[in-house]
Amino acid sequence: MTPDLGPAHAIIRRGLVLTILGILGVGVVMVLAVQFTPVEARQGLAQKIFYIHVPSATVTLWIAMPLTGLASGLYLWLHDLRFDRFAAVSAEVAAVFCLAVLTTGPIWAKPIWGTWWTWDGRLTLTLFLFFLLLGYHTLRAALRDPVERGRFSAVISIMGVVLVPFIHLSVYLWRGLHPQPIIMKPSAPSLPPEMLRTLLTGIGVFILMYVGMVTLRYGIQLVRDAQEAADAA
Amino acid sequence: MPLADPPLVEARGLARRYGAVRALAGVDLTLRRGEVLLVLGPNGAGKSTLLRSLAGLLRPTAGSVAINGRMLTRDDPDARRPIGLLSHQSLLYDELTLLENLILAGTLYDLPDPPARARAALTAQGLEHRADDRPRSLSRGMQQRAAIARALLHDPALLLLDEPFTGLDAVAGDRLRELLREHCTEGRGMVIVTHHAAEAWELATRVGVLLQGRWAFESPRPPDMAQFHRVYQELARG
Amino acid sequence: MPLADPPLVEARGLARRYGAVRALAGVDLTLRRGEVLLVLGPNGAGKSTLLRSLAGLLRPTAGSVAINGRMLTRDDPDARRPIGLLSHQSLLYDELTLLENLILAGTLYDLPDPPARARAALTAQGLEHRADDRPRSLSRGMQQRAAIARALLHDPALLLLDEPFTGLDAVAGDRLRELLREHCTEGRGMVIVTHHAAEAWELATRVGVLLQGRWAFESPRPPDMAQFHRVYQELARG
Amino acid sequence: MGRMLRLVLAIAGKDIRLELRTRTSLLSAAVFAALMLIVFNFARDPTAVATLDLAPSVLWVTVSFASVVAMNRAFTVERENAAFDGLLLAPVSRELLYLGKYLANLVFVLVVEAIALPLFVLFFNLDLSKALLPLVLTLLLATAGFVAVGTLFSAMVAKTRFAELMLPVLLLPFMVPPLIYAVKVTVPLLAGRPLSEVIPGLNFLAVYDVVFLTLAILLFPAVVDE
Amino acid sequence: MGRMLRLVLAIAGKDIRLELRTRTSLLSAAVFAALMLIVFNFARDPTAVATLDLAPSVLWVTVSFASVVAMNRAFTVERENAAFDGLLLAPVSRELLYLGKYLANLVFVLVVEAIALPLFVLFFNLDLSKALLPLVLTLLLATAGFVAVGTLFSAMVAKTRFAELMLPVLLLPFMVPPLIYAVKVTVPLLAGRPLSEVIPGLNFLAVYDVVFLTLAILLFPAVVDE
Ligand code: HEM
Ligand SMILES: Nc1ncnc2c1ncn2[C@@H]1O[C@H](COP(=O)(O)OP(=O)(O)OP(=O)(O)O)[C@@H](O)[C@H]1O
Ligand SMILES: Nc1ncnc2c1ncn2[C@@H]1O[C@H](COP(=O)(O)OP(=O)(O)OP(=O)(O)O)[C@@H](O)[C@H]1O
Ligand SMILES: [Mg+2]
Ligand SMILES: [Mg+2]
Repeated sequence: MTPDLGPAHAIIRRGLVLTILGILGVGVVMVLAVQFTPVEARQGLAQKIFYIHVPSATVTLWIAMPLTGLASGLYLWLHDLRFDRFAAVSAEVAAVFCLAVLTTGPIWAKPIWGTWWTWDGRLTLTLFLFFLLLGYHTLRAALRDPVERGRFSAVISIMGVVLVPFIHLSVYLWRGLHPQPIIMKPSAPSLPPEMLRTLLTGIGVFILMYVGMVTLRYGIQLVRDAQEAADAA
Repeated sequence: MPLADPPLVEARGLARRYGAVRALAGVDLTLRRGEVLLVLGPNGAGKSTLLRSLAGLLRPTAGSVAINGRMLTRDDPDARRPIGLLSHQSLLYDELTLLENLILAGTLYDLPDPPARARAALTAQGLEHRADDRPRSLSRGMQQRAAIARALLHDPALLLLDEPFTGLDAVAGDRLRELLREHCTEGRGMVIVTHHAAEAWELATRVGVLLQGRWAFESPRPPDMAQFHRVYQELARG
Repeated sequence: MPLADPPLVEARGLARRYGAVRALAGVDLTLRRGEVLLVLGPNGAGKSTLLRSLAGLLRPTAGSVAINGRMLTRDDPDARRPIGLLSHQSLLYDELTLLENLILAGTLYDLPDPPARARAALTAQGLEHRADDRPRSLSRGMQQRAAIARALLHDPALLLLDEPFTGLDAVAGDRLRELLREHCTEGRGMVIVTHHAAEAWELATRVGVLLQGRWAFESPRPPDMAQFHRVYQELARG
Repeated sequence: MGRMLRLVLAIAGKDIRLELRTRTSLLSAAVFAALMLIVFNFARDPTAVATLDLAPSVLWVTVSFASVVAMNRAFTVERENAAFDGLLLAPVSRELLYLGKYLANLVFVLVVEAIALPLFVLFFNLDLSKALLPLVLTLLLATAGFVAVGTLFSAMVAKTRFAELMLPVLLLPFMVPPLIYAVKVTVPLLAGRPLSEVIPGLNFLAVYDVVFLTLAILLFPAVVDE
Repeated sequence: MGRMLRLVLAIAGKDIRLELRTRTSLLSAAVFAALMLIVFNFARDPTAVATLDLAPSVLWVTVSFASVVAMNRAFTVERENAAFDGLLLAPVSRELLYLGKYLANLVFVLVVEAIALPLFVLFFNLDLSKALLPLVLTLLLATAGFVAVGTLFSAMVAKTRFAELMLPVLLLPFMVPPLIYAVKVTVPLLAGRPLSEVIPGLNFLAVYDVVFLTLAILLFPAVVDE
């Protein structure tokens, strides 16, 4: 019997729309950043990448990772494969965004620090968070048994979430080159209003993109799982 | 069923998939004290998978197992206590001597005076003179006997045996049958997986045939083994 | 003996000690083409040790082995070519698929078109649908069949089988018996170690009983198995 | 309570005995330490590099190597004859099981450190008169942390071969923070700076240990329950 | 001849495929290299230690680690299901068997080096414009040497567990000479000194390789034949 994939396809469509909106949004942010935001005094145009770098980083650390961890925890608790599926796709998107951070970062670093990369605490940890996410997916690909796959990847992603605070605090802990928090900090954001506005728009757009991509992948995964179940039966 | 006396094993709708392979596809099993179930089935039928699920070593994809009415799914150490499993592997550490292996097991099961119990178990298997050897340095049949000693050490109320007679010589085989007959008193139960019904026919009170992860036959022990064997051949070839 | 036709196996005074344990204590064996020797003996009698010595895997502490009149003691690759061994372990790499394992074996034996041979061997064991699985993920009986496929791959003139029927279900057992009957033509010879004489009685031309590393009985196959079995029981119980 | 302790010790003791039997990991760790020292000794141009600038790095590289080896060891010994199933079958709660394995790994790595430390003192002729205790404390705290995570992940190895593939990659991110701190603490210590400088570092390590040990204990059942 | 080559490649290919399946050793070697770099980075006080003074040591420590891992791997994969018996049974002369295993190990270690080298160039931002070829040559020669010895010894591991105990210790004395020379060659190379300075070192390495490879091939049968 072939299961009814109607709802799955609906989800895919919804996800697609949101993702496209998100991508358009990124364009808008760039325009905002270049046209309607004052050029930062010391860094000049190089600082414009800020409006991509920070949102992608913030969404990775404070939205994608926590949700992945939450879903994983729920899976371990309730053994419901839907949570596992969500965790998996969310982790995928997290990996993508983390990659965005790891590319925009160096692009920014080159003009400012004169080098693409240093083994600064935050940089190192972010890189390894990315590795961890890669490992997470390699493991999922390697394990054919759904139960086991769910358990192991849940454990890994939960451990990964615990890295987030370390990454955030790394700038205080190791005082490397990387600048300190602007928004995610106790005191009020230290940023001129226009810049803040553009930054917040950027963060909003990336959240939208996260929701879109997760929905999309979740729908696709639904279809795949349904097919796999069909073959097995 | 009255909670006063829950069955020894209560398994409902056990299913287990390995990727595309369905090792178990919905198996129910109720085993009461004093019962001995003999399980036959072709290679790959799911016999070992069934035993491992009953022992709580495998979390089934679907279904549940209760031992003495206690679920195995959550981590409940005492629910595992009555279980004794003899699997395809010996569960022995190759770098520890037989005695050390059994003493460790005894300690894990909180037995009084593990060394004494360990020696007794080895003697019962005619391995007392090999107590200080490593499993690796034993002949295959001796390894099987060591594994049996470990499985029986805490004399478990529920004994799960996966092809217990493999590698045993005639003498050891008879000795094991004897041991199992004594072991299987009122309060205890057994599941024996084998390819040769004759090996344990006398012990059995029930007989089941597993085919592609399902019961193809499950009943009290038929009077005539030869006839049952024909039936089984039918099923297996069918 | 005329050099024209040296016996398939010519072993003289084989002895092997492991520390204090004397696994083999002076065993002579001459096996001619077309002969099938059935070897019985209690656990630890030295059966596996004997087979491993005949295969040249174990250097005996004393004695010599010649296959087709060529000594195994020195490193003579071609002297090993006619040997096929099925040991207690499967000799398969757990990280390679069955097919890859057999193809490797085929290459090592310089077989023409290893992939084809490999697939044929798997089919002969009813494992064609598992060709791309790892040994680890097979049931025990299937692993045994894979090991058999590997041992028979280069259809060896001298086949050494250590408890070949362990773990096989009824169907696979019959299939193996059939296969061995075909295999054992004029030019070939076999040594089969088992604990159940019945499993291979029809195949045997000779029967031997090993006790504490010595022949306790060695003769052409007696007419009556039941009677031989009584004799064996006598010997084993000693 | 007494029972719990007995079980933990039984499990740990078994591991330690296994290691003493084969000694593989201990030796390879020791040999590796020796190799390091030799290489650095011949590569170092004494005029250019003061030993004191190398000591901390060399020490911590050895330690992290020892730990990785220990992790690999921890559950591969459980795989032969499926011995690990034996532990899982026993009426022992997963937490105690974890603690047993953890204890064994910890002891192992600490032993390696106990062997390595004197070597380094001699080789770099360091003066540890007042730095010794804090240094030992640092070793303890740092090791406790990543051994906790390592024990958790390496348990996957015992269950599926595939996980073995990932172990080092998975472990790395969690070794970095304590390692960085350990080094940052060791440097001033060996330079004979006042203890007050290293207190924050030690605090961080302690917090890290508590966080990840608790987390590992909580997640362990999910790893081993097939 | 063609046959011999085919057999050697079959054996080596099998090992390489196994390694690609699990990737354990490659990864742990790579991870270890990363760990080293991080530790040294955080421990190094840039004013005190010039990266150039560290590069050779770090490079060779990584290489020797990778080799030790490779050796351990080489024959432990042969132990499960007694697969090594399968090789010994086959009509393949021990020499070819050795060469097969040797080739596999060599490839493995060289791959690790191929991964590590660029990392080091970036990390220490070295200028290898003219030193590159001689450096690669050095790596080749040094590796060829101790892999030859290591393959021989690690074969014992496959047969008797006890040998595993001794492996690292046995290996050490044989790894030291090539390692020392390799380092002594690398230092001037990276310092951009004229090649003439390093020729003698390279010669030594070449001689060492020839001697020990021949020796290993001759002794291998004695090791594997029980
Ligand atoms: C080279 C690779 C880089 C990586 C991997 C990286 C990584 C990160 C991460 C993970 C965050 C999020 C921190 C948090 O939300 O707690 C972040 C934020 C930030 N990054 Fe980077 N970064 C890199 C380079 C740079 C460079 C070159 C600059 C500018 C000089 C920069 C400026 C910032 C700023 C201003 C923030 C926002 C701080 C906050 O609000 O928390 N980053 N970066
Ligand atoms: N770890 C595993 N990974 C993948 N597949 C597995 C695994 N274990 C078992 N299987 C598959 O599950 C099926 C049932 O295996 P199981 O061992 O239960 O059979 P069995 O009845 O015990 O056979 P045998 O009589 O040969 O022991 C087989 O097809 C086997 O290939
Ligand atoms: N590697 C070894 N190290 C030490 N002792 C060994 C080793 N292999 C075998 N032995 C000993 O040699 C004796 C003979 O062993 P062998 O395996 O030949 O017996 P067997 O006849 O095959 O027994 P079984 O029927 O149980 O297979 C046994 O006492 C065994 O303990
Ligand atoms: Mg089975
Ligand atoms: Mg045997």
